[in-house]
Amino acid sequence: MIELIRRLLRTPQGALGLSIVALVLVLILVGPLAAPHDPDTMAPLVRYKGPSPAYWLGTDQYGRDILSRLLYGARATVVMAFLATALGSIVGAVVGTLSAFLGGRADEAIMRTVDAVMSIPSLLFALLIANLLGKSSVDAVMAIGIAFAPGMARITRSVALTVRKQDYVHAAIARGEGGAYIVLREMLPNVVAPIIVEATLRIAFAVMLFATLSFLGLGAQPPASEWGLMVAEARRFMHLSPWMILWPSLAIALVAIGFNLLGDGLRDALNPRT
Amino acid sequence: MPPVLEISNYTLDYASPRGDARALDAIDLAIGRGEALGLVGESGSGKTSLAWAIMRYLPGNAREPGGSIKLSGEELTTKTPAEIAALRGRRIGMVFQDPGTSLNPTLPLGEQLAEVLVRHRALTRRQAWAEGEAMFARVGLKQPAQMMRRYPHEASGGEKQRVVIATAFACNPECILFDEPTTALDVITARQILDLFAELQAETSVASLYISHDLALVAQVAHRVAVIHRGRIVEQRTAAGIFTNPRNDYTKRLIAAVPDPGRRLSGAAPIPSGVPLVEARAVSVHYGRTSRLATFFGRARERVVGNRAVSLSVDPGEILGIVGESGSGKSTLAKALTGLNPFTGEIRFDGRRIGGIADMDKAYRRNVQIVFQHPDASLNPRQRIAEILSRPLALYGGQDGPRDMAVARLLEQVHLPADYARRYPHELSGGEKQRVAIARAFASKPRLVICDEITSALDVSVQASVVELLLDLQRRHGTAYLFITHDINLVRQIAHRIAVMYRGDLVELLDIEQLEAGPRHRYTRALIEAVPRPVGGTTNITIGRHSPGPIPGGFDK
Amino acid sequence: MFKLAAIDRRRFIAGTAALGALTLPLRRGFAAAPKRGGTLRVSVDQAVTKLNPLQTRVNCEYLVAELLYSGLTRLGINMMPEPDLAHSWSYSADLTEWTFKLREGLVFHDGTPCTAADVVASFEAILDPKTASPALQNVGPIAQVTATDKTSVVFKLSAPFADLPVTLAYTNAKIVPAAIAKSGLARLDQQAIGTGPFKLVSFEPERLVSVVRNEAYYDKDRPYLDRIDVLVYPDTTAEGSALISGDTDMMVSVQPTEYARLKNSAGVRTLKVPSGQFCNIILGCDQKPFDDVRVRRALALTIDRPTLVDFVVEGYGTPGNDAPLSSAYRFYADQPIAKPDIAQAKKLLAEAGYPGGLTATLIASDKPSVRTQLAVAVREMAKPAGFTIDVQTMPHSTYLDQVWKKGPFYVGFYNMQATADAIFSLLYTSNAAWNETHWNNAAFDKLVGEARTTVDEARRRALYADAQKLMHDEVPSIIPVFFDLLGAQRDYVQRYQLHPRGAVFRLDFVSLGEGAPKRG
Amino acid sequence: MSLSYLLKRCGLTAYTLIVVSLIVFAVTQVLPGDAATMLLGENATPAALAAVRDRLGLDAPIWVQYGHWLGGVLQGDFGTSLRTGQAVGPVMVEALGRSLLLAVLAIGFMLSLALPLGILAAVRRGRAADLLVGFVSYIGVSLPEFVTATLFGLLFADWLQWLPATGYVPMTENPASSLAHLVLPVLTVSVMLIAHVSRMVRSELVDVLHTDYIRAARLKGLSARAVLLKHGLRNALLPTITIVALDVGYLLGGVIVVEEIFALPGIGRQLIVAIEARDLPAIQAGALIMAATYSVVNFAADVAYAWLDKRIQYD
Repeated sequence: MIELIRRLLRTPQGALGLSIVALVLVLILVGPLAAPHDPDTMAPLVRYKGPSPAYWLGTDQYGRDILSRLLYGARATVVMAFLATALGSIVGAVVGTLSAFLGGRADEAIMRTVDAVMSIPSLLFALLIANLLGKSSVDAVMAIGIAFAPGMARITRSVALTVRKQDYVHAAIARGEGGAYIVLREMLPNVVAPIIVEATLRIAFAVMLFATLSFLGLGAQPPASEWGLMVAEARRFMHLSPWMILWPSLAIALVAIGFNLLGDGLRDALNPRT
Repeated sequence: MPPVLEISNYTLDYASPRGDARALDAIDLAIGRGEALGLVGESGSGKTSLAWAIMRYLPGNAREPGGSIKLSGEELTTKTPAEIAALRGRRIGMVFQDPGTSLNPTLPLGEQLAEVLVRHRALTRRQAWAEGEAMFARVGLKQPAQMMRRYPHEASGGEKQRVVIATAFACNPECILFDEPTTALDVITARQILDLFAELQAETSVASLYISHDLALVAQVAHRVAVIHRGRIVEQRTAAGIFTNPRNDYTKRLIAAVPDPGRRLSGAAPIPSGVPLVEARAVSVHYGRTSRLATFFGRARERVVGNRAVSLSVDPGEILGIVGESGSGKSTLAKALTGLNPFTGEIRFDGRRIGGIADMDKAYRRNVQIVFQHPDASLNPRQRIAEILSRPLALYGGQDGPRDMAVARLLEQVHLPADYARRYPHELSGGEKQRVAIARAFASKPRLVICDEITSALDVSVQASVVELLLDLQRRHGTAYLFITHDINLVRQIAHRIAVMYRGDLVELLDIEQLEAGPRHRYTRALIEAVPRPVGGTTNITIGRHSPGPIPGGFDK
Repeated sequence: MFKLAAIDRRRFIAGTAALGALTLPLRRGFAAAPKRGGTLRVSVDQAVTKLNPLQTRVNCEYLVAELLYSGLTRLGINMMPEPDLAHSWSYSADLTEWTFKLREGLVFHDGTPCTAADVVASFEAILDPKTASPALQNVGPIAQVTATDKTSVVFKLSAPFADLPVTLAYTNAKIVPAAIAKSGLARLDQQAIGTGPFKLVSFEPERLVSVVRNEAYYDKDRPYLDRIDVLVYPDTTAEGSALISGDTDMMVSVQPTEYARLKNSAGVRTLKVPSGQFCNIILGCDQKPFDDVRVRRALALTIDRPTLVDFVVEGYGTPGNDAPLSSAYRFYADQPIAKPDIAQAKKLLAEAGYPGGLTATLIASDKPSVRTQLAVAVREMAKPAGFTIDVQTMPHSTYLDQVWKKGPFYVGFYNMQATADAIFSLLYTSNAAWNETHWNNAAFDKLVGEARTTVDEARRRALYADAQKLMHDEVPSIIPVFFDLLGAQRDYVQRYQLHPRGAVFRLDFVSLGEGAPKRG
Repeated sequence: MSLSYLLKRCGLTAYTLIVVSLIVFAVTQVLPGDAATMLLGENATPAALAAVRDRLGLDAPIWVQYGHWLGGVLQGDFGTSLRTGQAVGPVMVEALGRSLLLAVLAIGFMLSLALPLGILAAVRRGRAADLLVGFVSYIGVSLPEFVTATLFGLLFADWLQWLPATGYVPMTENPASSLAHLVLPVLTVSVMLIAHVSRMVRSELVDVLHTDYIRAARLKGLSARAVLLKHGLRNALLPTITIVALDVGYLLGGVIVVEEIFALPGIGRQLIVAIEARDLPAIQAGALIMAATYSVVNFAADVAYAWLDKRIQYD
């Protein structure tokens, strides 16, 4: 772990990404404690305020403190995105490995189907599913997870296949190793790394997708302080207070950038040969 | 008259965070008109750096503390990039190691030659094209007109290298650098390219610097040979002299390492016990499955053949060499014997019949081990050496005392320090990795080890030591080897019998004595002749003399 | 037929063409004749999906229907009935039989004449449940419609009813050709064959509806405009920007959040009229916990209504006191607005058996957004009194399917109706068409029922006042705020007035003045 | 590239569409809320509901409905909208046209920026320009459209008042204003594409510039320009075709948001509206048409690639 972090810090992307993500994690953990106000308390007298000492990032249409809402919202946004990605990655990894393992016509069939599913734009897919499941964060998570699965499956499979062709796997087979050992000890460690990288990059995408769903009214619901929802609500008050829309937008962008950078950093860091 | 290429006291450093690393140290070289200078060195010796330095193609972190490189008296080191660009390809050309990668896959071969003529000799494209055809003809390409229009993937390796050479000679440069021009080619093709080189060298009287790791080869194509080691020219003398009386210790070691078929390394063949250890009976391997669609369209093409009914046997303690060009089915056979490829026919082990992968039980696996060509690929990059080595122990047992002791012993057996156990493969050198791979193979005390080109990725001296190790182990354990290689000289040094394969067929299987006596099969003969023997003077490529010309591709079996 | 009805009385309820024509210019206060010609670009914030006038459901659809079709009467800006296809009407003494006289020579857009037969067919279609026309519940207690001759239509009522001329002006009570009304109304989804002041040119639900002047319209001067383009802007900020940049000439409705910006924009005039449009929080009086009046009153007591007016509509509205009549209604009874009293609310809750407070899920459809805003605000206001309200929003369609008229606790949204009776008997009487609260209060029903058949102004006022008082005390639903209707227009647009009803637009009276852009 | 490759590829596309149709149909059929109720809304009377259900054949078993639907689709009949009673197919196709216009403009714009940027970054590898491009592209890929769209709208339409905030004017009506209305949507969807593609072009080109044949070209004394344009780009841009094709899928997703925000009546907006109103036929048609467009584009890209890239041999 320490080694990995050291490797990460070597590249600028890794260093920057790691620090941003670390910051976000801290916010998720201690955010609510650090929040200067209760995120739901309304204050009729201080609506649409810009940044001020009392309200660092200003207030929204109910006079709620935007900073506090952002801090609370970090969980609603990032954690959900993470869960969605995890779900998608796991499902995808299983399908992908299975496909690679079965090989032949089964592999063909699975992958063609995966391709087919992938020809539905992921946002549309997520929309349909979210709509089918209902309108809530959990449903959105499911939707994104399912929408991600095919892509992950494809990647896992291709990685698995390349690893499968490596001589050390041949060596293991020639040695008469059991399938379990080959998959778990020889292949998996080499398959996992690329998947982690991909997953990290997808978290960034998930944050955005999740926010987008909320924005379209299919994700988190008021009075939740999910960032995408905050942007969506703020749109109506754009002209009364641009701040309301600016901050959550920046927050989303920052997190996405963080995970994108981290992903690219990990790609280098996880390569054992460098 | 000044030498065409004159390098004097030239030094090159590469700047790195950990201070400058010296790549070339006070190099002095001179090549006269019509002269061929061979530059021999192992990987990392700096021979390629020197080539780049001459071509003025140095990375950003290159530093040149001093020295000069003169082309016909003109100082190159001080020229501007523009001047250099104008001079490359026109006055100084280069031929690269791998024609497969040094040609642009998306441009026609002719175009890649013509563009040079257009650039340097200000020809119109039509003129350039016509000229190009002439060049192609000159380098012995059949049907030059068609060849001009072909794309790299439509030409064979030899043809491609001829194109590259034609390009290098296109503007009759004063000097050409040949960077391992035959290393990527098959023995016979390589030989043809060498002949072509000699031919052109003689008639154009270009000054050529021939860079190679293969001392034997260089000694035969060059007038003079320079040996480079750790960035220094350690010895420079006539091609004849370098073998007969080397001065420098390194040179001596190098020469010692060069496989010399005249010098047997392995002991006499074991007395045939009657019962062969492993016997392959009409083993055939086919690749790929025909797609249903193809069948549907009625062209279920014949599937790619890896092996066609190969039958051979290995006696206990015997070293059976298998030689042949790439794609001749050597490795396929190895994979079949180790259950990595499904095969038809049957294998007999200790008289037991093995009809397919299913029959390869633990005992068989344990007794038949394989070592692969590339140690980087055959050692799992995410496992420590300890785990890699303890695996077979866990699988086959046979270890006395604690696991790490056994691992240490295995390492010691291949002359590696015990503390390597804690390392990861990428922390080891190529030779060390291969030793680990060998240790892994021997962990199960096998009776047959299949060595699939295990030395071809290694430097000469490393190769020698690995071979040494193998023979040592063989002596100790009486293990039999199936030694697959394309290096005829090497196999002639160690094998008791040699199987020659060609395009999936076993064309000849003969004792080493028979081979020395002169093989019967035409292909085997061509193979043997193609390889330069590492003996000063008695060269079978005489520079300037027209060689018999390319050998026809097909052989009667 | 009772012929010698006192003129003053008749004048009061019934209208005449003369009267209508006379009152019109006076009310508008424009001496100069309006300029004819020009194209008006009106923007609406929702897709115009329904063209069939009997089935239109939302304001922008009403707007289009009103351009293309006519009713027997239409609703004046003062909520009084005006003649439309009918130029005059009379009624029997017991208010159970009404006779409407059509104008001569009415023709549909396709050239066919419009006669009493068409009127009868249209109303038969409206009264047929299969048609699923909102008018069914809103046109009044009509038992039978008959044509006595080509231009006279007789309505027989199941009960005495004083408001018929008003209810017949209901947005969905439009006259369509008898042939279509009988053969199948589906045709009207695609084309428009009415007698309205404009004819349909193009119909793109998500984008644009274009109409041009109907030269065969019964009124020779109206409409003043050659053409009207109704543009759909799903995004309200965008709609505002379009008006500011001059892409459009008029917004029939403006979000409170946009009003200030538009007010401060050059060339734009903002319009504002108090209305009876409101959001209410439906409390299912037939199930726990809201079957207990104390709980209902407790919740009502937590709500700071003036603040809510700010929160929900940026102050463009008036506090409500849980009765559906605002000052915009004729029979509005002024009562003191309840002050929030958390202590009292707690007390009531405890008495009702919820000393520890209670938890409930308040459902709000996502359209219009005020529903959610109200819900979220109420959630916070009710907290201190011990109400733990979990707000759940859902798509409007799901809401209609699963919650509306079923759920015990959700946010409703209703336009102003033409009459007090209309809103009461639409939502709150036991036999109300949309009896969501299931309050089913006999006393209330009696009051409303009596008022319906009463002609005497003062008496009616008294009855309705009691009804409102009753609702204020019993709180079948919380009506915390009435919205002002907001609109905006370029200043060259003339003779446009916001109609408090919200669903009436009267664009055929609108004309373009100096500085109007020339448009194809 | 052989005929059988083409046929194989066609087969795959067909299979894709079947699977998609199944998914879409399944997903929409289980949507909560009875279509008939959706259709009638507040004024649904039992009689009316029954009538509608009967008309829509909502009581038939699911697979019958699917077969019926698919049969219709194959004849180009996507059914009629529950909301407007109009035929869905034509509406969606027309909407698709608008979306494609948007998409084509976006891709054109994107390429005109992404290629130079990517090339610049690759050539100036590790220098300021490269870092700048890299940084910008990171921001680009990290901004959701709805954020970019909103900010652009705020900036260009409301504050600077250079461009119309939203809306759509057909080319036929008024080309100038039509384009003006398309600027912001195009900008918005392009942002992420530019970021993505320029990164791709960069890495591709960086790889190519490290190949032996580029070195060979340099050592043949070709001018830097010739090396880059003739030898470098040709090989670097080939893979970009596929990447762009894949981005079309992303693009189609992106237009959903962008069209919603800019009130552009393209297929994305149609879908949102349809989804909100549970307008099943519309949802099915929209989703299917979108997916179809995507797979067709990919099909085209693959064929183009196979045709352009001399190396690949397809069976």
